[in-house]
Amino acid sequence: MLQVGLNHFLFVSAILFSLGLFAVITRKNAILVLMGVELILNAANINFVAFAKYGTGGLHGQVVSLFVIVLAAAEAAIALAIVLNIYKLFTNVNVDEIDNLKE
Amino acid sequence: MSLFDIFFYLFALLTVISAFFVVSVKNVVHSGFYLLFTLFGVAGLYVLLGADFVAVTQVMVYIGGILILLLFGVMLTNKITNVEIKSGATNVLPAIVVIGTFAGALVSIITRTNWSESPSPAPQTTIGALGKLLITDYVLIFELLAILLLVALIGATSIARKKNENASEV
Amino acid sequence: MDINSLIVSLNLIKPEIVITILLFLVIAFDLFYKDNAVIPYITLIGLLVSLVFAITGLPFKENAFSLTNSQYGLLAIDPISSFFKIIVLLASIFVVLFTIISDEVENLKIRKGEFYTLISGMVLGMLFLTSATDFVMIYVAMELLSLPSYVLSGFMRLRDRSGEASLKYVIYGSVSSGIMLFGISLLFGITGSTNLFAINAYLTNQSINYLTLGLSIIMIFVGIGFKISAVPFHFWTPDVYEGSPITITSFLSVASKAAGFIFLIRFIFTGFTNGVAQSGFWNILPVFDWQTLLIIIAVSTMTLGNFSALWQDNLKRMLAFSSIAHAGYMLLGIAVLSNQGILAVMVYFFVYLFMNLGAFLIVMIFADKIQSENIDDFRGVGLTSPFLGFALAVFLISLTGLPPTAGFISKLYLFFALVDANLIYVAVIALLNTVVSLYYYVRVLKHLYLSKPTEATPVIKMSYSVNLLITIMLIPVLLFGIYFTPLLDFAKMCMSFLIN
Amino acid sequence: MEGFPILTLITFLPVLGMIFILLIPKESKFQIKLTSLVMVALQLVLAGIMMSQFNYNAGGVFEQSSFQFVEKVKWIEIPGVSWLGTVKIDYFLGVDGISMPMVLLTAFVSLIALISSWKIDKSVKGYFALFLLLDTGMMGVFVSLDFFLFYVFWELMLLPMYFLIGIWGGPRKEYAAIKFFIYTLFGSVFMLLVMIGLYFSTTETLTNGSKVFTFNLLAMMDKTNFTADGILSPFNPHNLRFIAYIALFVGFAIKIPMFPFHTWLPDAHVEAPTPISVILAGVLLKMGTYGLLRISYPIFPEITRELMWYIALFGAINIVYGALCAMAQKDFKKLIAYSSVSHMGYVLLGMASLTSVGINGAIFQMFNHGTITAMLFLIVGVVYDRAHTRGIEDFGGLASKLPVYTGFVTVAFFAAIGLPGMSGFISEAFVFVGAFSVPAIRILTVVSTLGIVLGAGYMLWTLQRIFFGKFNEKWSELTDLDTREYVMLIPLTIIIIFLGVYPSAMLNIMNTSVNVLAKFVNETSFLLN
Amino acid sequence: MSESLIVTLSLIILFLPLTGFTLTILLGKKVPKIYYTELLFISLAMILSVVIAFFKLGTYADKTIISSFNWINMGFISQGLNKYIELGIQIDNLTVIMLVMVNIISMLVHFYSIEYMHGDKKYTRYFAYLGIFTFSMLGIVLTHNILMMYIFWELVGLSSYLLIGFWYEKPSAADASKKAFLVNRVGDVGMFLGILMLFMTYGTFTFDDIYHQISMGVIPFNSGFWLTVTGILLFMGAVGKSAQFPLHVWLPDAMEGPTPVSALIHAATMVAAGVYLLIRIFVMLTADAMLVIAVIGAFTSFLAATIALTQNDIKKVLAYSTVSQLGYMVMAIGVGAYAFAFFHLITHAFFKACLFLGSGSVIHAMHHEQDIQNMGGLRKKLPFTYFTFLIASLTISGIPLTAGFLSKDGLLAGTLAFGSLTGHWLIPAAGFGVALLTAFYMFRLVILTFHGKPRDEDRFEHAHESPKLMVIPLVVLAVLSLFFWYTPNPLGADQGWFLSKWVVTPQTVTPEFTRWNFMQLEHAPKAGEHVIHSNMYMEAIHHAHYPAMILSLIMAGLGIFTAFLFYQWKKVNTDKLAAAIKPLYLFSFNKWYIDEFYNGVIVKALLVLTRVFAWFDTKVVDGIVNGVATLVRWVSIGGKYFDTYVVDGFVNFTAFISGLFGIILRKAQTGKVQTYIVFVVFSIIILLILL
Repeated sequence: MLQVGLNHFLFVSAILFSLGLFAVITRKNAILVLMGVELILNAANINFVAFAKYGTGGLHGQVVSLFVIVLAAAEAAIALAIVLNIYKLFTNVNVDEIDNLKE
Repeated sequence: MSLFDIFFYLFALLTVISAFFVVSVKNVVHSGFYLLFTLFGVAGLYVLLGADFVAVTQVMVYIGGILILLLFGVMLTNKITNVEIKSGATNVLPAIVVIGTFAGALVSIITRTNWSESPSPAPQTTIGALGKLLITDYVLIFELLAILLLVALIGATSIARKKNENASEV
Repeated sequence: MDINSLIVSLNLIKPEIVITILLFLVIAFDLFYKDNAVIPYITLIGLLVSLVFAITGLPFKENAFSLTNSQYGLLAIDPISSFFKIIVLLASIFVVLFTIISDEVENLKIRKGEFYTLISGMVLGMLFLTSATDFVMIYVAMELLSLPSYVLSGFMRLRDRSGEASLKYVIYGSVSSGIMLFGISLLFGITGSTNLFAINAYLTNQSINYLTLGLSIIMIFVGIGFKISAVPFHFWTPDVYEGSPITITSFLSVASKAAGFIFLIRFIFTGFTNGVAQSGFWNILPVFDWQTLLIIIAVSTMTLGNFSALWQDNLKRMLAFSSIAHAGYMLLGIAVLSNQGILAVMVYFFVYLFMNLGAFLIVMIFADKIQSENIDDFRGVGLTSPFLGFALAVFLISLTGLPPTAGFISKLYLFFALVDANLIYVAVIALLNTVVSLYYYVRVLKHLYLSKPTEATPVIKMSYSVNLLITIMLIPVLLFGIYFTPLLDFAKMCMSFLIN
Repeated sequence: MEGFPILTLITFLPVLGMIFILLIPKESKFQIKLTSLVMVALQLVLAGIMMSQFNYNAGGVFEQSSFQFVEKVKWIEIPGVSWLGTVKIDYFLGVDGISMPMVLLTAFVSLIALISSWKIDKSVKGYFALFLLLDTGMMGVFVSLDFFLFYVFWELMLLPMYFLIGIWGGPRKEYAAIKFFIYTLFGSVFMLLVMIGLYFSTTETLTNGSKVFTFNLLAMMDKTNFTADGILSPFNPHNLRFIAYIALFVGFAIKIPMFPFHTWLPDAHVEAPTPISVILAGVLLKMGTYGLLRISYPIFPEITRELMWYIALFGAINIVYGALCAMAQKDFKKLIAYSSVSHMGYVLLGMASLTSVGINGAIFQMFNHGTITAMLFLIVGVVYDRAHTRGIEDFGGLASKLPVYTGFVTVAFFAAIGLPGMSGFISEAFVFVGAFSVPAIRILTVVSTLGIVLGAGYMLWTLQRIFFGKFNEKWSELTDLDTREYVMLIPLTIIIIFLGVYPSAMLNIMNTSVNVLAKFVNETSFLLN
Repeated sequence: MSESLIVTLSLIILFLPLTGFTLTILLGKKVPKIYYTELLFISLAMILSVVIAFFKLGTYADKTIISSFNWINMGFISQGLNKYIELGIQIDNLTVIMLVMVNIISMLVHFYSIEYMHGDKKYTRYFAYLGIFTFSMLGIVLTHNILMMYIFWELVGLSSYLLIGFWYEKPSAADASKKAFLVNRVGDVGMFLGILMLFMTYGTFTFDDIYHQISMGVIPFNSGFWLTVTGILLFMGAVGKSAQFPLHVWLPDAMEGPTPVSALIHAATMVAAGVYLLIRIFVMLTADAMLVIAVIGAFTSFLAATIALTQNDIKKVLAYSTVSQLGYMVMAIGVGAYAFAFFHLITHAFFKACLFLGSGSVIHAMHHEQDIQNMGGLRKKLPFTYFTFLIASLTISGIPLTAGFLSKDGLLAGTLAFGSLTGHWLIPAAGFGVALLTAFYMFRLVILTFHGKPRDEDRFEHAHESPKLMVIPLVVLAVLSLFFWYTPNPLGADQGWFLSKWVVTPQTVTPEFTRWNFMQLEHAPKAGEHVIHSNMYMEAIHHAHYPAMILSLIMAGLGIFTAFLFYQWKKVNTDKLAAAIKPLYLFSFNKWYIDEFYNGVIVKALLVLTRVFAWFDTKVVDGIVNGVATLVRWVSIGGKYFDTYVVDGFVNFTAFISGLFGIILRKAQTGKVQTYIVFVVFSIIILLILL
């Protein structure tokens, strides 16, 4: 059981994913929400790399994770820009308070 | 329990615990720092998985880029004088219920699954192979990413720049 | 992958290359050329050229950028992808034209270059998405599509609603894509590949864990559902549609959705189908119950879309819900899991392109003039501006699906497929939904015509070119309602990839 | 006349007029009205020509060769592939004895309604354009022999009707218009489903011998054309024909309007402007029953027979219930509207008998109700134009002030009561004779005769309250009929009385076809047990 | 004169009044004198009908001339044969006699009306209505099939409606016309159902065909019971039109119409149409049906006679008398006295028309005063009127030398025979009782109106004999009420031409087991022989003849005597008598009572509850009609609410639910993106569970 295998990595990634999701859902600050997103992406990445090692996928998994890291950066940049814009408009970045658009 | 296992548990604990703090501490800046440890732990896991190049990229891009970006974001969205860079929580109860269920399902499914495993270990160094893959099989995506980054750059500047445009905008 | 096959592959993606060049041209013009008024026209030309290539590319039926030791690659250039490319490009062309007309974006003179750069980026992402057969490609293309759209939805950056829309969009979008990515990683773990063909081969031959596969598919579906705004992944849609500039809203409602749909079709057909029966029905691998999932999603999507639209006072928001409902109808076409169903989706999309964009265009013109999107402010506009009113009426009737408009034909083919597949009860639900939808579409007509125009009701006169544009959009809606042979022939031809 | 596309002409003439109208500037109101008038009048002339050329001995109903003025050209043809059969839709028009009276009725009532529209002053251009479009839709429904075409025309009417009620209607016009629209659309979506189901169950043999799915109504009536496994094919042991029949029936029943789907009618009538009420009651309601005869009966004969008791039951309910509701009304127009419900019940009852006499009576009643109710609504319009109220209690003793008007009212009312010598009597008598001769629905027929008394009750009571008794001085300014109103009412009166005295003029047209239909429904054994 | 000429002339007679009507109604406004054409046409029709009658009765007395054509093709009935509805006329002796009768009275009324209606603003329209009425009535007379009879049946209903409501400004007139039409409709529905039964069984409407088939043994549902039902259903038409209990209530009210109209329609012709119908269908009536008819007829005549006793409105008395006499005729049909029923129909037409026109003359003279209590002594002022009125009264009372004596006597003999043969003695008892009452109330009327001292001096002073145009018809009618037109023997009509040659009782065609046994023939009729009834019946009639004559004479005499005793010689104080038998009196005097009842004084109504008849008449009979109307109104109001709240409500409820659904959905759209994501994750779980 303690012998580390694929499942252990997947277990870590699952927890990371859940925590990321938790952050996205619960944190008010938009930047913390973004951090949650990063956690989710990292969880996925762990999976890819783990499967690359233990599974039949080979290096392709690592390639994917590389791409994901780059995409995460781009996404973070755009998201941050938007958050800054929000800050300019609303003088706060609390996601739950920005709900003018609704029924 | 081999050294590999010990390191795994080390990095795993580091990752999970700091991630837990990321989502739970009030202070946004503290969260950022905990995120640093999480990312670092993940990088460690990469190394354990034989993905040295990915680990390096993780450290450079994530820690060196994204995290800094996020911290800048924290600074910029709070007045400097504002000491309380804190963030409350919302939706906690539904989140615990929903995500608890979800995580349970995830974990149980993952552990029960018979993954397609192959005994062959990964090659010792991956940089060469990776590089080859990037410019052969994935060359299109590679180029596409370049364009994506360019577009993202333009997009980000477009939305975040200070300069005021035409006043007629509503 | 050697250089020869690379050149062959590049030859196959001419439309995408044209868009890439366009992207750089726009950036260059923006940087070095003072008068950025030409940029829209450059974009138009680029899109048109790309459209021409897309049309000439219709006969292609090949894999491009194949992986080493594999006949399959990142892209599959086939007629159906060309069809959706044409849809995307047509939509883009129209949206660019709208933007030229629109006061909203036109006022932001200085940022015109950025706008068109981002549009071009989106188009590029969509084009790649139409033919992507590898999850890596899919994911990257989707991000390429999403990132500019986040920015564009917040392009009116000094407007609260626009900013809010972009924030919601970006959070929702990145979470969705994160979940999807996690799903992809699980699928990768199960099958050891990100390529759809390889996944198919693996699923055909190996036994797999049903639950894990289901989980990964559902998680991937979150990403797709986000793009096509299918219930329950639609929540962003009304808020973002309402907040975004109307041109972007219309673009998202058609082009972005089209990209999502072709991805879904490919995912199911390439990944989970083992050939097509003579009757046109797909031999779905028994690893996952696609039909149930899709029917549940489709039915809830259209029902929710329609019922939510009932009480909307904001026209844009109403059209947002209406587009959700239409996504539901189209999902039904896929849920049939047969060639007939896909044909119906294609016909539907082609018609939807015109009628939905048309409706958005008129609403945009009205909203520009009235300075409101609230339905109550539209009282009697149909009477003071007869042509625009008439056009909106036709588009809305077509959206309802009444003959003799093309909207009827598209629904007709959908029901053909459903009845052919014996999904009668689904057809009944869909039809009842149509009745519900009538109510809110007609509600617009009611305000347009049945209410007396007040003093404040403007008389809107547009230039001939705008009227021409409207007419161009009206013609297919009316013509295909009466004589739909060409439309069907075209769609059927594009279906040929599924036959072999 | 061979080869002359008279049906196309009669159907699309109004559209042509609409195009002309759209080209006329909206200030030229008179020209617009004149154009419409000419078009609709031409339509009536064409209908007259058709009648003069009509072969009374050709049956029609299920065989193309005995339809008349047939036009059949390819409309849509999409060659098939392995998984998708050839899609072929014909532009297929034709009339037989069942549709010919309806064509006449449509042309005639349209003209009357157009004359009645002469006083419309608000958005003249839009009104007449929509009116003509509506006309085309109505005519198209009656001459189409292809289900697809039928459906297109059927839906084509909805929108003009919606606007005509909604823009030119009364105070609650919006409510009434949307109610009408939703109700009818609700019905027609079921029809659409049945249409598609039938399409996938019926094949037609092309000249080259290949079999393709078809929308051809006549092909659907031939048992040999059904596929082995179509969901609406009688050969399929799990077929859904029964459900399909119900669905189709609901679609038509809403239009009729049959209890309990009738509540849109009073609202629509009350709010609609007079000419539109005339069209609505005169022509639109007939589409429901026409559809039953044209589509439900010959395509689903076995279920028709199975359900005939229920059809008769609803007919009887309509008759009695409509009459009772009419009696309680205080609004003149609403009363007439409910009387329509009652009168359409006779049509249902007659149809349910499945006998030649009953169906003859039903079709004749459709025609007669068209003319009589048109007249009744015109009458309401006349008094409403002058007094701007329709409350029955508001009037009294008008007979002495408006003698000629009262005369016409009396004629119309007695026609509605079914007084011999007027057309309504013949059709009602036929309906009763037909229905009574069928043992299964005899009791219902006896119950329905209650309608005779009740009908007389509310009509005469109304007559008394409005026209008899002490003259209400409030209305001393009212004037008697003007020329335009004479022009509308006199032709109607003449037709009503002429057909009452010489009903064969109409009955002979339909007789052969009805015989064929009745025989077809009774003898075609679709039930394969 | 050939048969075809007779047919042609009959058609001309039929359409002359219609032409008059059309011309008058269309041109009435432009040419006020147009009504002369109507007068001209009706006179022409009268002359022609006399001519026809002369030739028909003289030359073709034994022949029935039928001429018909196919009117409507009804489509297949069976075996793929097209069925046609025929229209046609049937000219037999009854027809021509009726033609003459209708035309004569119609013409007289036309002329009478010239003066009577003088000055009315709807003068021309009045004549037009008379024209359409005459046309319709002639249609009933001439038809050879039951459907056509129904058609004209309804048309006379229409004319009656128009004429009763002629003075529609009077709410009472408008009410009465409506009531008449509706009550008639009720009867007509029964008749219509009967027609449906006939058509269903025989596939034809033509009398001869139907009777032929019945004689072949074809009967509805192969059951004698249903043949009876058919007969009774058809009889319902007669109940309505001939104002039989329980549908008699419209006729007294119908007196709101102009008096000449009452004479023509509500006394002489239209109301007799019911009897005419019974005569036409006589041969298919079963024993049971006949018994029902007889009982209803007898009861009606008694009921009406008792009411007539106390009425003070001259027209009301006559109206109830009409009801009573119609009951006689119906009763006569019921007991099988076919010939006498018809005979009485004809004689009644003349004398009742005479009475009505006479009353019209009185009313005219008295300036529209109708209450006999305000009259008296008019004999001197109105000699001609008095004289003719007296003759007619004698006729109705059944005094020898009048035609009424002949017909009534025969009729009563029939009932007596019937009673003796079947044991239903109540029927003759009612018949003779009514004879007594009739004589009494008629002479009460005569005495109160013409004899004694004037009670309203003022009006009396101004009263004067009516103009010639009004008096001459009276005289003509009075003369026509005398015996010599029908038979040379003033004491028995049996041997007269009317009964022996013209009116011949036809042989019933009903299956034997449904007949009275006394109607069973002993032998088959030979050609040309009029075998009416069995010997048993003939004997019974024969035996009944003299007792009936004597008894009826006694009754009539007693009645007249009593009337004189009461009113002329005032030997009995009528007031005291009325007080003495107050319950019975009030009973009869119910008119008052209705008004009070409707004014809400139900308590008073309860006080006289014991008076069964009045109660029965006003509350049950009339009350049923009114009550049914009320009930119907309640039901219809209920229907309206049902419609508004339930049916419509259901639809609106559906809409409401849809709306609610929409609102719930809106709740989910919170605007908070994080909530959205919760939903997303939640749905993933749900989908996972579902799959």
